Amino acid sequence: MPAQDVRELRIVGFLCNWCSYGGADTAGVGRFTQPTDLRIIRVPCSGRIDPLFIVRALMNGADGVLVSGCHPRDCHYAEGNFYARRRLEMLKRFLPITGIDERRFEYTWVSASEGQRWQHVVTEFTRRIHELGPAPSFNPKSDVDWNALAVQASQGQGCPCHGSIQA
Amino acid sequence: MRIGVFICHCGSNIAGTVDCPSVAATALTYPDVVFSTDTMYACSEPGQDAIIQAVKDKNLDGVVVASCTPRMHEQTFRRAVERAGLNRYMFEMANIREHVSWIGKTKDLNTGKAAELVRMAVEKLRRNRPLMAKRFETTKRVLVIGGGVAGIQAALDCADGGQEVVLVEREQSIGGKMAKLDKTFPTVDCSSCVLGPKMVDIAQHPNITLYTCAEVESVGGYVGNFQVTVRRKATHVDWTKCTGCGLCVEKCPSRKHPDPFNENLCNAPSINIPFPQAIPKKAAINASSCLMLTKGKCGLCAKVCPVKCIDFEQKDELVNVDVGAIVVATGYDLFDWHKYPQYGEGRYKDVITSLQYERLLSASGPTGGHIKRPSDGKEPKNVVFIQCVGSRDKSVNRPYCSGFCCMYTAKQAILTKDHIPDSQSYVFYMDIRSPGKLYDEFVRRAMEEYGAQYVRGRVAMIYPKGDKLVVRGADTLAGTQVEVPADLVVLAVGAESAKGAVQLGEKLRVAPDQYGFFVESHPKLKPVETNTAGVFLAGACQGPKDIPASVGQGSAAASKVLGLLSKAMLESDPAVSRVNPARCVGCGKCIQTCPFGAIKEIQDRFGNPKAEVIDTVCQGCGICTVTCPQGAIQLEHFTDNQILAEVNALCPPKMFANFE
Amino acid sequence: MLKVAYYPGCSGQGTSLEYDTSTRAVCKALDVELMDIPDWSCCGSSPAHTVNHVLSAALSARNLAQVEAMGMTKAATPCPSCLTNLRTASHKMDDPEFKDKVNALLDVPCKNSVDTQSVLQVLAENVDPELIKGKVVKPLTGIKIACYYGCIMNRPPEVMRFDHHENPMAMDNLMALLGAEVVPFPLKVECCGASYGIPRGDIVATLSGKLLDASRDVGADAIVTACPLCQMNLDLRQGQINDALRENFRIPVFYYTQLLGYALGIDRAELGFEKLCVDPRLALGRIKQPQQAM
Amino acid sequence: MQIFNLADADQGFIDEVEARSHQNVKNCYQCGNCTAGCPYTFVYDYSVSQIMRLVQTGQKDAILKCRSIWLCGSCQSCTTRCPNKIDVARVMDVCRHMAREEGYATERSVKIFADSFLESVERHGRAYELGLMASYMTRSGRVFTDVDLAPQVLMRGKLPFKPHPIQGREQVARIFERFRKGGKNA
Repeated sequence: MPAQDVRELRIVGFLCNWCSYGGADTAGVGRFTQPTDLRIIRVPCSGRIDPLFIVRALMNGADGVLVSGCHPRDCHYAEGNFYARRRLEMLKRFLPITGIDERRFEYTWVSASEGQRWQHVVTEFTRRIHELGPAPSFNPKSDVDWNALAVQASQGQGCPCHGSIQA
Repeated sequence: MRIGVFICHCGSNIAGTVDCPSVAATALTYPDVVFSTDTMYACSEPGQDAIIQAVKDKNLDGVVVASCTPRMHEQTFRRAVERAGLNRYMFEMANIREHVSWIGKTKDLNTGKAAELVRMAVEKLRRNRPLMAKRFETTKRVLVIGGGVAGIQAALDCADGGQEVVLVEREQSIGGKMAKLDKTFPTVDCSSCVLGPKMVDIAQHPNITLYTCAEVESVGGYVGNFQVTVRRKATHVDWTKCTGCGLCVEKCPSRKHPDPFNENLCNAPSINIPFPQAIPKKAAINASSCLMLTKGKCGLCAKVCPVKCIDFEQKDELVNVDVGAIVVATGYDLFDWHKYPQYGEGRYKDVITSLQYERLLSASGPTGGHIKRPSDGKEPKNVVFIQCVGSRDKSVNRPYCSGFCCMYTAKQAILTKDHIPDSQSYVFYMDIRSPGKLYDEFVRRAMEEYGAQYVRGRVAMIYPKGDKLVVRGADTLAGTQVEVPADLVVLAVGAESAKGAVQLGEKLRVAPDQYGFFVESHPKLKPVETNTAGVFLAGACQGPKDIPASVGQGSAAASKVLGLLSKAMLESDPAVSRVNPARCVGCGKCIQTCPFGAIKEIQDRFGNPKAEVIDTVCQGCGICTVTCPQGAIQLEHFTDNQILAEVNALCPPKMFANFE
Repeated sequence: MLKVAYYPGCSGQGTSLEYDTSTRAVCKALDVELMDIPDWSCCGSSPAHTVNHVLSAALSARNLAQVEAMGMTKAATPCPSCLTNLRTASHKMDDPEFKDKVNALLDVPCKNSVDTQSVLQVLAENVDPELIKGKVVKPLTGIKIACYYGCIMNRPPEVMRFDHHENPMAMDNLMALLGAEVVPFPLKVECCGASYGIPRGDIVATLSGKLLDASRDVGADAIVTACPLCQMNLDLRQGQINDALRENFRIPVFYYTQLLGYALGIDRAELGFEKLCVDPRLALGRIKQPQQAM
Repeated sequence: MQIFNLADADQGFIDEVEARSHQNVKNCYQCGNCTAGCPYTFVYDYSVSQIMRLVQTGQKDAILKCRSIWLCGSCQSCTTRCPNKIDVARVMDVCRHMAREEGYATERSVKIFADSFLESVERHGRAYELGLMASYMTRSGRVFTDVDLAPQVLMRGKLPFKPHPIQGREQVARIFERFRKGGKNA
């Protein structure tokens, strides 16, 4: 795995406690070797993940953000991951507008028993981030087309965090 | 704040690939950390004592332990800090075993990662605040849903433990699938002789109220305080008067609808008592076939009834019950084998299910215990059993093993030989799954003593030839195709979730898995709990199970109920959402999104709408926190500030990007 | 009037000439216009797909491209073997990579826009049964028929998308509509031995022998089929089967279009009963003469 | 009986069969349903489920040499009934393709029949049944094949004496030509 040989990059993970965090534990118990770049933040449910957290991490210089929750229909809280999916899908479309390469953000579903799948997800995502290289330093003045943002806003697409969840 | 950090070696599990002392040294440079050390086994008694001692000696008000996953020992350490006099929420854990030492090979990188995880934990802990659990009273009554053997066991154990029990059963009698069986494996003892006395106990127990022909209509409330509405369906017989004498059953002239208790092998009268040992032994009218109710003429039963209990005007009745805990024991249904068109889709009368075969074997069944095949009533000589019909088959969306079919098939092969000594049984199987006490010996007996011919392979098709059914299968051990001219084919149909399970799950807020079986709280350590506090599972509603396992789970669920209700007061988890009324604008979005109905609308003293969290119902998912456009509702212990502090610990904010 | 591009198949020019002529005749009678695909070529049949899937698909795709050139999107063939090849080619060409490989072999690329159906499916799904019933002049009352579909007209269901893969009923329903007594035939979709008649006659003798045996068991006066290969194996080779199995089968094997044409009163010359090897007269004689109209 | 060394499993072979058939042979759990339904089992040397097993264990030689892959009639019984939704008939086909490519022809008459058929199609654009028979008899040396049927067939005008060459037969011939140039990657 090349990630071991080169400088570590900053990858932040947001994992739901019940499935994906457990899946990462299962991967550990199975000794499924993974690149070390990822740091995991535990949240109760993927529905707890505010897109703001992800944007904040990326703006603060994270090279990649990985979100993982329970498989659809398998949520510990019945439907949290459905909310998550809608929010994160929206965020994915929103990121390019802010000048952030949307490939630096990914979300996936991993259950508590899928240790091997977790290993695969981490390895692949880390490989992707290393291919993209370190994130360019975030400079709102140059990187963002503020006009495009303004147009976007005037068309009423709204905030990525909250626009998507109106039932 | 004064924080102490403990880096666990976990023997060599962590220390093998993480430089623990170095992590401890780095931790000392983090803000508010006044004490940091490494320890061999933090979870051991001396390890915990050391933490307690350090809290006292160093006057700590927060503790970070870097060790294994919090899913393993978070509770352990929370209790330890509580013993040290701190609030249990003034504790954070960094997972440097499963997420670091076990998955990374390079010690330098692992050590750096471990230090950063500790830093995240410290930053989060700096924003923690003590949380207090709320205490509340409970209703000392249990609802058991489902009167099969698992529900019967749970009800009896709860009742014996001194709790009031309400047992709700959809069918006319309790007993479930077990009541339909002839004999049980591996002892070949009579099913109704074993179950019968327990059913009578249910009827006679002073603590048990039994509602049959009844279903749960709605469930509200929360652990300790559920409000349940039960719909008692109209039976058109006043059960307070009915003596179960059976006169009406004898006289009923309408006998054209199939008898569900006998698996539709024969017809039943429109007013019926399903079987002699039925509990309660009361008659009920089938409204869809009763001549009086469908055509308005007959009424013979009402004329002959000696106690005048027939009531054609009877309507459904709703009963409200308050309970403190609920046991779900709704069992399973048989797979619909018509999904296998190669088995004839019902065109061949002598292809029957295993449960129909039980009725043919049973002395109380339609043939009086003589095996007669449905087409012509002849006694079969060649009986073919086909296993895994609707089990372990992705193409019909049933990839799981139903678990008990191997065993009941062996039993049926043995009973076939007992009933018809010159018969020959053939069992088509894929693998024999018999991991139970005396189970494999039993299967061997079917082969060795009773001469059942076991053939390893599936059956591709059944087709009629003369008055026989030719079963064409594979014998993969011989490596070829085989054919058996059979007189009777018995399909060992698998188990699937009970009809209506998903809808019931919605009412109870218990999630079904993708096959409709209810999901337990933890597959190993919480097998009868659900993720809804106060709701427990017993029997095959959680997954296919045989009788011993169902009974075991019934007792296990009962013990959980008794444990729960033995407490005078219950405590709620304080890590729930909390509304800041000053920021709440009363938009109600949180109320809409909450999957648990844990948020209600109230009015403040100026009459403005506000949201309020019902602590005992909130499960702490935090969906509302993200939903709130005002940031007014925050999930305690996982607030925006706490999570952002972790993000900032990993990705330090730059000057221009400071949005706070 | 329904128009479909028509692919007769090679055997329709030779061993199953009567299937082709009777198909054309009944379609005409039932207002289904069969537009011959100009200059159609062999679909590859079973030998092609046993050699290579791309080659096989290309041989079929040439014909699909010809249909596209006609400006049509729906084609029909009487022959299940051709049907399988044409449909499988379409199915596999849903994968763009595979489609590119196929088109690399062709002069005129195939867009894969044609849905090919059996003539049976066209009749079963597009012609009102009442219309057929109304046109029956000689009901098949009195004859007992076993409908044999062959192995590939309905299988695998994901590709063929017609009727039922274990118990197809389209022909049963049609024959019942014509007044015949349809006996339940348990081996409707069992294989007859396919194209092994020539290289391995023993296989056909065994497999087709089972079918003849089963049809005798259920008391059929005749077998009705929709497949030239099945018909040839059961009819032309019935003598060989009798020799190999020491049997004495004399079961006529009709194409369903022949009996349909018979019931519709179509000129016998177009139905080609004389081309059948097992004499069908006894079986046809069981059909009761219709009562004269009032 | 042949003894297999499982350690000699030819992974390349397994991979190739999987890639060319688009099937995951590891999904097979050896229930035998394919064998149970297969009408051709009585002439096979390995049953279908055994073929699947041999593919799983990478026994390339045993498969490419075997008789069964040539005798499969592609009747789709196995594919239709497989509980794991494996297109077994396609796996059989692919094994036969590979056997052909490596020069095996264990069931020679079947191979010759297919070759004769395709030759006829290549030459005339359509299958010319009488010519095909003649070609088959010459190539296989089985000159008496089906002669007993000749009177019936000829009397009933079932076999035209002349082929029906089509105008586009060059187009068809070019399909074969390009196929040969592209080799098995076509």
